[in-house]
Amino acid sequence: MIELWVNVFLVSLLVIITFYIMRLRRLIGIVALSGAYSLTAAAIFVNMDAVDVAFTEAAVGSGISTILFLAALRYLPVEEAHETRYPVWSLLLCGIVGLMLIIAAFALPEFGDPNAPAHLHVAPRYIEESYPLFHIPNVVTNVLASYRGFDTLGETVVVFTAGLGVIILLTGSTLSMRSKQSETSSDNQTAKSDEETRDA
Amino acid sequence: MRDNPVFKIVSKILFGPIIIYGLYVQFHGDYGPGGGFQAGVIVAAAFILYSMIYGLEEGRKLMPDWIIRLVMALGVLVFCGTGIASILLGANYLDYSPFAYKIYKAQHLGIIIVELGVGLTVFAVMLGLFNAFAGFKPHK
Amino acid sequence: MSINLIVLYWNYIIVIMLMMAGLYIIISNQNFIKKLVGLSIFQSSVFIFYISLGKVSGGTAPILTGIEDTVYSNPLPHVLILTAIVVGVATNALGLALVVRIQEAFKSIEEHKLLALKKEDGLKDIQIEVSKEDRAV
Amino acid sequence: MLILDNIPALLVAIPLLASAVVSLLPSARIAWGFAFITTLICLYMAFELVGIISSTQALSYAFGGWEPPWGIVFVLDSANVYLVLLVAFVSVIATLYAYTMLAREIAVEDLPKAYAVWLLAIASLFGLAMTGDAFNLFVFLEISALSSITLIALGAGQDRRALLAAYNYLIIGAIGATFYVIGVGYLYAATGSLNLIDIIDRLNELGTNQAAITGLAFMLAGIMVKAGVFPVHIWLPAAYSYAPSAVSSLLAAVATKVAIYYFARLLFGIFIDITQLVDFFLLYILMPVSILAIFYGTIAAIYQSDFKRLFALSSIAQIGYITFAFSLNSHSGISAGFIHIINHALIKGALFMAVGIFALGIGSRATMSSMQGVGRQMPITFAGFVLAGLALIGVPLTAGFISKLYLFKAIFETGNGFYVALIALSSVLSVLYLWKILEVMWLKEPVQPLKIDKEPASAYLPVWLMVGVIMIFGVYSGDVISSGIGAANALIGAR
Repeated sequence: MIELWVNVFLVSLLVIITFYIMRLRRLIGIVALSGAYSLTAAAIFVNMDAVDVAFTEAAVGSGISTILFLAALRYLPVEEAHETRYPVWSLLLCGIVGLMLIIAAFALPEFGDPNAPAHLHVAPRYIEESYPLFHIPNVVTNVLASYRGFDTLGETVVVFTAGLGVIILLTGSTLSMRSKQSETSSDNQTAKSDEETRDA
Repeated sequence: MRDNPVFKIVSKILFGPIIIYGLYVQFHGDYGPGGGFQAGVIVAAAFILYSMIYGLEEGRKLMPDWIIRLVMALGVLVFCGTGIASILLGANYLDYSPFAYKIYKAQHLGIIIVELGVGLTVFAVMLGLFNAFAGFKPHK
Repeated sequence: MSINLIVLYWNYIIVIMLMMAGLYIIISNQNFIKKLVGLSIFQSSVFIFYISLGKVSGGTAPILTGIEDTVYSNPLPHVLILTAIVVGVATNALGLALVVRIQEAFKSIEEHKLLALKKEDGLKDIQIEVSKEDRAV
Repeated sequence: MLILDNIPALLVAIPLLASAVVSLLPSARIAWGFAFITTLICLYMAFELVGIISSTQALSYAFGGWEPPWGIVFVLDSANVYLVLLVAFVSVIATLYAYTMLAREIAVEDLPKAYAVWLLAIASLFGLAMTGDAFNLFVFLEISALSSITLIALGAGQDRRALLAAYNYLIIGAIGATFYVIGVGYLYAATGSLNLIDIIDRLNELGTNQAAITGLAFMLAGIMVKAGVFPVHIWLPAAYSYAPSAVSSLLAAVATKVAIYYFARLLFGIFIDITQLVDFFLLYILMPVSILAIFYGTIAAIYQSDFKRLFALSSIAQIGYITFAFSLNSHSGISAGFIHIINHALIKGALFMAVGIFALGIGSRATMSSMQGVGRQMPITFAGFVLAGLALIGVPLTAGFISKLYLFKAIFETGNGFYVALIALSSVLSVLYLWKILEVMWLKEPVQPLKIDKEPASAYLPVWLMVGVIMIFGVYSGDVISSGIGAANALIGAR
């Protein structure tokens, strides 16, 4: 029962943090709060037995991610302009999507229900086989590296892609060769047509 | 702030233990929470701390960019190569069972190798990301 | 619907609301950094949703204790979210790199200002300016 | 056979390994050679795979040796094996094209890394086409998104608006991917499985509920973003028009097509099985939206003066044709859609490549004003461009005609002549923008001398290879048609 109350407290904390992220204008504060959001989420993960996830969220989400944001903020304006575009439409869209999800959520198994389909189909085998087959007590490691090892390969590749991408974008010379700008002349029409489809 | 001796000394003292802790997380991931990602991030954090206190140039001397790029690719090669090794040993891609005679030993070995691959790539990429952002020179 | 039902689904409802708050920040806010922060809120909330799905009441973390009849929470959502967290930070890092470059190239990271630039055809002026400086250097 | 048995895994693993190696190479030329050989190997493996599937019909490859609901599988049937072949073929041609083109638009020092990212993009497309696991698909979606974004952003060396296009793609793509993940979560909660085939069995066993349907709807919505389906296409025109030309041709040819295939697979493989809502969705949502897409894309293209953006807008219309064919919800509709996926990939790839060469020739963006008379100055490329353009509007003896023919056939089967009129009208409209281009390029006098001595053969050769295939498929269309019918069999057979 205490778990449930801790959860309610932490989730409410998230709501407060989100509220302040929406209101704040100073980017550094927003980034700090976003780190706090991740850390609170990590606490929620611990409370819901996902220790590995909590560890990762604390290290990656609130650690590295925040450091990268701060490093990037050095080159950026201090404050945001605090302008919103189509606030009513976005609110409507989010409201509809959220309502759909909430209605469908009532068809989900109850929170913590041990007889939910998710706990009865695939997952039991992972836990049962963990010791006889692997001699490894951490079930998450087994699933991550063996049963779903291909996903993990994929995510290593995602990290690799992002690393390569950021290195090309920030330290490469391609983006600095803009001196050879192509479109100084004869391009009135492009600019005009951009007005029509201003989605870039 | 960088010249503050407290920071310098504390970061020097912390550097080793952080890396050891990272290695612990890497290789103890089978028994407790942890694994390649977490370990990679923690080890990268040690180097990032060093760069933050001593300056990016010093950090780059400790871990030059070409090593970072090498390790980044090495991790992917290790992980991907493990799968190819499985195929060469006659099993499906990323099937660790032919790596040893006993199934649990084979699985354990495979898991350690691929976690190492993950750890290498994550470490190098995280450090590379920090270096790229911190060392970025905007066009004037 | 009874109060009991709401209490049991409380977690889901709040988490969905947080997701939508994140989505709202992404769509309506004009600042590129704030959009990225909104994205990470959106994604983190989805992660919490997944972990809620994996929770078994009375269960413990899926690390075998050796004690019989222990109930473990479902490890599969944990694995999926480990992947998703790393994917999320990779996306954020690439987005940040783009934002830094956008600031350098356009001197602004506010979407409405960039759109206004385009509208007044100001985009081209800056471009010529930049290329002149380039030649000077 | 060691290799033959493992082709599905190797198709992804070899480009990944190669990309890790390529990222370390010092020379751009060696990096290109490495990448090109990798794509050739992939093409060879894709041909082998077609051979295997034509004899065994279907194939399931379990990663790590873990059988389906527990592990991750790649599933191949007569629907996606042709898609794999298409991706492999287009990537060979596009890599060939990149030799000249990418080197002009990206700094030499960055080229090895750019080729590494290029290979990652190709590997992710193979993975997307083959995976049978709902979450694994998300991982490949993200590899594909991040690598495409990097490549698009590299267009900023030419035009800084590429940065905005890439950022927009990142944000919209991430929203789409997160929607997809939410959907997978609901579906997982309702069924306990992530394997697409197992999910159907579980739903039949447990009964369908609101959560499963919502989950599928969110998955579809997420995929639609990636596929560039009309109301959520907004990232597409800018991304394709500011990317480097080699990148535009690769992405426009195959990246959206793979997502559309997966869209069809979710729709006809799972969704249709579990709920009546799907008929409603096809008839009242997908069909009107597709028609809107066709007209929006075509009309916007007519008023567009930037060539790359024009063809990107026309892509939206062409994707509209594909989803329209799907929305007919019949065997012939699905096969028409698949035939158009293949033909349009080739046609649009050739067109983007040709536009890239024109832009190279005049040294600036290809627009209506800058392209005056360029057709006369670059006749070889222009001839290929014209043939591809004719195929786009569906002139007989080209592959585009076969697409339109089967689309009309599918519509006639449903007995609604009104749609025939609409599609015919849109084809006539697309003649307008093509005519506008041809008029400017051929009938007007050249305004400026070319910036290059002659058309680079390594750039127009790929265009002509594509055009050659388009013409061959226009005359000997048997293979394409049978692949379309096979795809429809595989998808409806999965019902």
